[in-house]
Amino acid sequence: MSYQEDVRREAAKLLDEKTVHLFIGYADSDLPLKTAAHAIRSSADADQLVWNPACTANLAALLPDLLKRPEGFRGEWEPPKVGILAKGCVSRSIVGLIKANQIPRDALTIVGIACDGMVSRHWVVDQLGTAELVDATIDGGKVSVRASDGTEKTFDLDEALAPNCRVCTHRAAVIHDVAIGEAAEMDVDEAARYESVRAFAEKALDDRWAAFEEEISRCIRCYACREACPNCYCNECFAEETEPKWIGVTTDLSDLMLFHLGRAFHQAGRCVDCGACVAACPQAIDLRLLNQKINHDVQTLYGGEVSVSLEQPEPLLQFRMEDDEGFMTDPG
Amino acid sequence: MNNPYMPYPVRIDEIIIENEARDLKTFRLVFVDPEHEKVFNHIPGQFAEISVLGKGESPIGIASSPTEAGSLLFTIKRTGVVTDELHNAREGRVIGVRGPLGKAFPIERMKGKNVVIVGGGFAFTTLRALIQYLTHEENRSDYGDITVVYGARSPGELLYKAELAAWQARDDMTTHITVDKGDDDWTGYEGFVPAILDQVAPSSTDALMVLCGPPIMIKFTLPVIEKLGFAPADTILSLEMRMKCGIGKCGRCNIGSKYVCKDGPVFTLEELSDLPDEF
Amino acid sequence: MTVLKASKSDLRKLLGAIAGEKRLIAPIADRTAVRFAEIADSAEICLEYRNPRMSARSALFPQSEVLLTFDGETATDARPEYRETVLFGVRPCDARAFTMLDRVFRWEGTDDPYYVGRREAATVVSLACNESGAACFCTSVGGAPHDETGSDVLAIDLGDDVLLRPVSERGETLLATFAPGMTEASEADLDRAAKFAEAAKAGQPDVAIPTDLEGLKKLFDSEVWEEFAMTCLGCGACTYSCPTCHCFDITDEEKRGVGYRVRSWDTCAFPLFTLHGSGHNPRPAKNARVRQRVLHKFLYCPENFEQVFCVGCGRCVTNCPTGIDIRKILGRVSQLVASG
Amino acid sequence: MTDKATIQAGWEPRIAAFLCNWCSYAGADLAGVSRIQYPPNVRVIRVPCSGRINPLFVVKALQSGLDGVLVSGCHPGDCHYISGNLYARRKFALMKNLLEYVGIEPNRVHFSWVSAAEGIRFAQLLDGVIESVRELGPTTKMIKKLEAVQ
Repeated sequence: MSYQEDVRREAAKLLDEKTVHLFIGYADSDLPLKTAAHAIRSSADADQLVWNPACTANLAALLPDLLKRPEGFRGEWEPPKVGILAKGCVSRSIVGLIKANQIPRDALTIVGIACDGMVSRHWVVDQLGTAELVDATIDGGKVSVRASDGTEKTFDLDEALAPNCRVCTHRAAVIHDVAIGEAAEMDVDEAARYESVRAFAEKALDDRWAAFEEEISRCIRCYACREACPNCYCNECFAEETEPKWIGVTTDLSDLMLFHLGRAFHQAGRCVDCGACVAACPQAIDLRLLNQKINHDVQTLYGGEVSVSLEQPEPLLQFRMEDDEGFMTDPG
Repeated sequence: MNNPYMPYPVRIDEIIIENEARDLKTFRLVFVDPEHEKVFNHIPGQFAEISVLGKGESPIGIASSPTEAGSLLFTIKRTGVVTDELHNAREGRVIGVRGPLGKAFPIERMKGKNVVIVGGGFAFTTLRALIQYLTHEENRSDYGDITVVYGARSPGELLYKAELAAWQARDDMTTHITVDKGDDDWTGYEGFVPAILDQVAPSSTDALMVLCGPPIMIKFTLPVIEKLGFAPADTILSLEMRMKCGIGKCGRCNIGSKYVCKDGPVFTLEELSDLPDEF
Repeated sequence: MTVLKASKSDLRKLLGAIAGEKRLIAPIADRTAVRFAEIADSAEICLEYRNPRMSARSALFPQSEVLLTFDGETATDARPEYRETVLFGVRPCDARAFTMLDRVFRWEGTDDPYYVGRREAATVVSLACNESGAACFCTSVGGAPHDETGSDVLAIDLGDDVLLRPVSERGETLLATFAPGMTEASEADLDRAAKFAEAAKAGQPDVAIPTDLEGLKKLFDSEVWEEFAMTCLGCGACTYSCPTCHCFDITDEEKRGVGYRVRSWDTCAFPLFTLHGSGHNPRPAKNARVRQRVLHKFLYCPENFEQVFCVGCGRCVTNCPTGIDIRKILGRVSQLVASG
Repeated sequence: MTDKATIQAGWEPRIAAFLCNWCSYAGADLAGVSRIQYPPNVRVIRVPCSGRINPLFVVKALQSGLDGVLVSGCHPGDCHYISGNLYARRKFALMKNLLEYVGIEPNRVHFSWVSAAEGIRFAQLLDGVIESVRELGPTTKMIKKLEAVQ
């Protein structure tokens, strides 16, 4: 991943040419294996931008707030010109947002970047047991980490990749104005892609329920999953509606499950498996458990891929007369 | 330990539809346990959390004066889950009241002074409590001239119509009522509150100003008040803010280092100018 | 007060004895994280751990807590008999945060009976930190890895042994009851502990904390908040994992007239937090909400309680999905305050 | 499975049926006026179109303690709004699969088509749905119990 200089150069160029007012990318944080989403307004700040396997956040989630008319704004709204660094998943989220009329294409300059996948910080932290991750370096396809108790460990980068990155099918941006780098060809067949779904579905019904309950019971209602997701742009989330009141605000397990099921349904045919919700969750809840099942069904039942082009309609906004009815009850 | 989160049970004794739009009703509430009334002891300007079990609580200004013993009045606009339920309620139903909460109008400081009370629309509720208190026979002699300027959008939207008439009939206070637009039967002022206040120009000498109304009215009335010579320290306002606990814990009504629920809702203009502009 | 010394297995025995008589809350290593839980068997307790993902505040101020129950028109106070509870293994930052929650929940003559009930039944045995984490900055906000504030007993890990230093009368009573005849710590042990305390400080950054409150006030309308709001997603990961955040919501849960009134954590990061019934929102934009979080902790609380409401645990830094770092915000804000 | 049901003597499944206004509701009506018997365990909720069904309706019904949910609309090609039911069909498939995937019994939730002329089909459908839910016994998962949280 030696594209960092290219990122800085492109960002500086766009800002200098005044093609964009601001450029959104990633900057270093002071924590190992973590970057910060970062916006710069001047080419002088371009060297703050970084590109490495810790650039996890889906930056597209920041776009609706930046580009939509602010509440109470009167007059002709002119959105700022925004440049954005887009790995494959981010570009697909941008496609989805444009198609849903949430952001205007012409306000955006998309700098596509070839991505080799991101490290799962949650996974690495897990490998250190109860000690804290205090230092990490990524070099030559290896992730070397040190824990607070002095333990040092080294992992293959491939092994430490986030589960969604391992089965990524679009490592390069599907839509871009500028492209950086060339993505390695990914050979992920459907079986490999949905292996986690198959494994979970193999469990007995009540074991699945118990596992679902256990996973969701850790939820603290911080809504980091929702806010980190570019698809969650509703002005009012069903979770916060009071008339009708779908769920309360407590940590009642049934309400937690309803929230996550409802959110998963809302993602149907729109989720690009960017993994942002999982990475954002402070409780490391495996939210892909739900999303990947729906993604699997969308792909196998209706075919095609979600948000890979501006032209193709999304799977749940179309139908075929001969769509599967095997799930339906026929009294005969 | 006393539990400030427990509401006192109160029975809805009477429901009065206040306006033509029928979205404002006044509820007369009677304590189920008379002992609770003895400890409730409010002062005009304070509010209470109206509790409807199963729906929640709403912070509402107390519209009755402590001089009106035996019941509490709350005038409530239909806006959300709790107030919907209240508007659908019938007389006789038992709900809850938690309070009194917040800082009241400075009735001690008003003693010996003239008081000008300016209100607009639905924000007139705690002003009603204040007027009833100041003009009560036991208190009237403690205060100087009392001038009231009250306005609403239309005659049908004026609150407390019977009392307005009674105040206008009194010779120990001056009451100016105005509407934005009158109807065929309207004989009073027509015009916005700031204009009428400017026109009737009550003296600021030895006087306190109390002002409550919608934000847009406040915005245009403040310059008039300044022109009339009321100092910011002598101008008293009441804030509205989203609240939950009402006792300075839950953080919702926090503005700067103040909490509207316990440091307000009544503030002087001088105090407000110290707060960040976040209300 | 006498500092005691116990082997780790004796410590476990002691905790087991406590769990037999009182409610014991201590860290356990879950499938995915270390978290505080009620302990039945002291063997479950995790004695070496990074600071848990979520702070210990939920032990005294649970995320959801029933205030009253109701049936029809009758409400009943839902306060239970608060059982004597020993809270073992909170880090000194979290213990110090309890003293801040105390200020809010026992403020100006109005006690919060639920918090106070739990608080008065609680004995805090904190576990000193011998190394700092990557996001730690307790020394910049008046704390320290071996700080005793808010603890009744401070436990210090010496490797095979643990020192138990009573800090309050309550702590002394606890040790006298459950650790009679335990060895006293030697001078050498205390020296070692002191060395650990110094060493732990070493890893920490020097975060600038704005102390000029008047200067900070002037930044209310500054564009600096926009800088940080730009990448804020508006979630509650920072505030919900914070040991000093204390804002809450009160709602009713009901089915056919029976149910309860419950309070649940809430956060100034959500736009709904301040949304009026009329539709007016005093903090409509993200920059106002980011500002509220920072100023509440670093301006309004110092004005009300003479201390910043941050203990430097670093959880908000670790948990922020977009890597917003309060230490950087404070640095930038301090700079602006200094430059007037 | 039937063990659970027999333990709860006298237990009868309660089922929410979301029926589209133009076909399935009319079909239920026809069953009624034709005096075709069907069990009284069902509460009918009329919706304009099966496309109106929000997945939350189904989950909320389960959360409220209903033992089963039936959603029925016009047969493909007959939708009063031309294609509401065809879009809905995709949602229903995903919904049904996800609920089963997380461990909800497959027979708790049913989707079907009933036309305005199919009174008999409606009664048969209900018989089958109720029987399949009865076999499962009372619902236990997903119910919001209002037990004090903490």
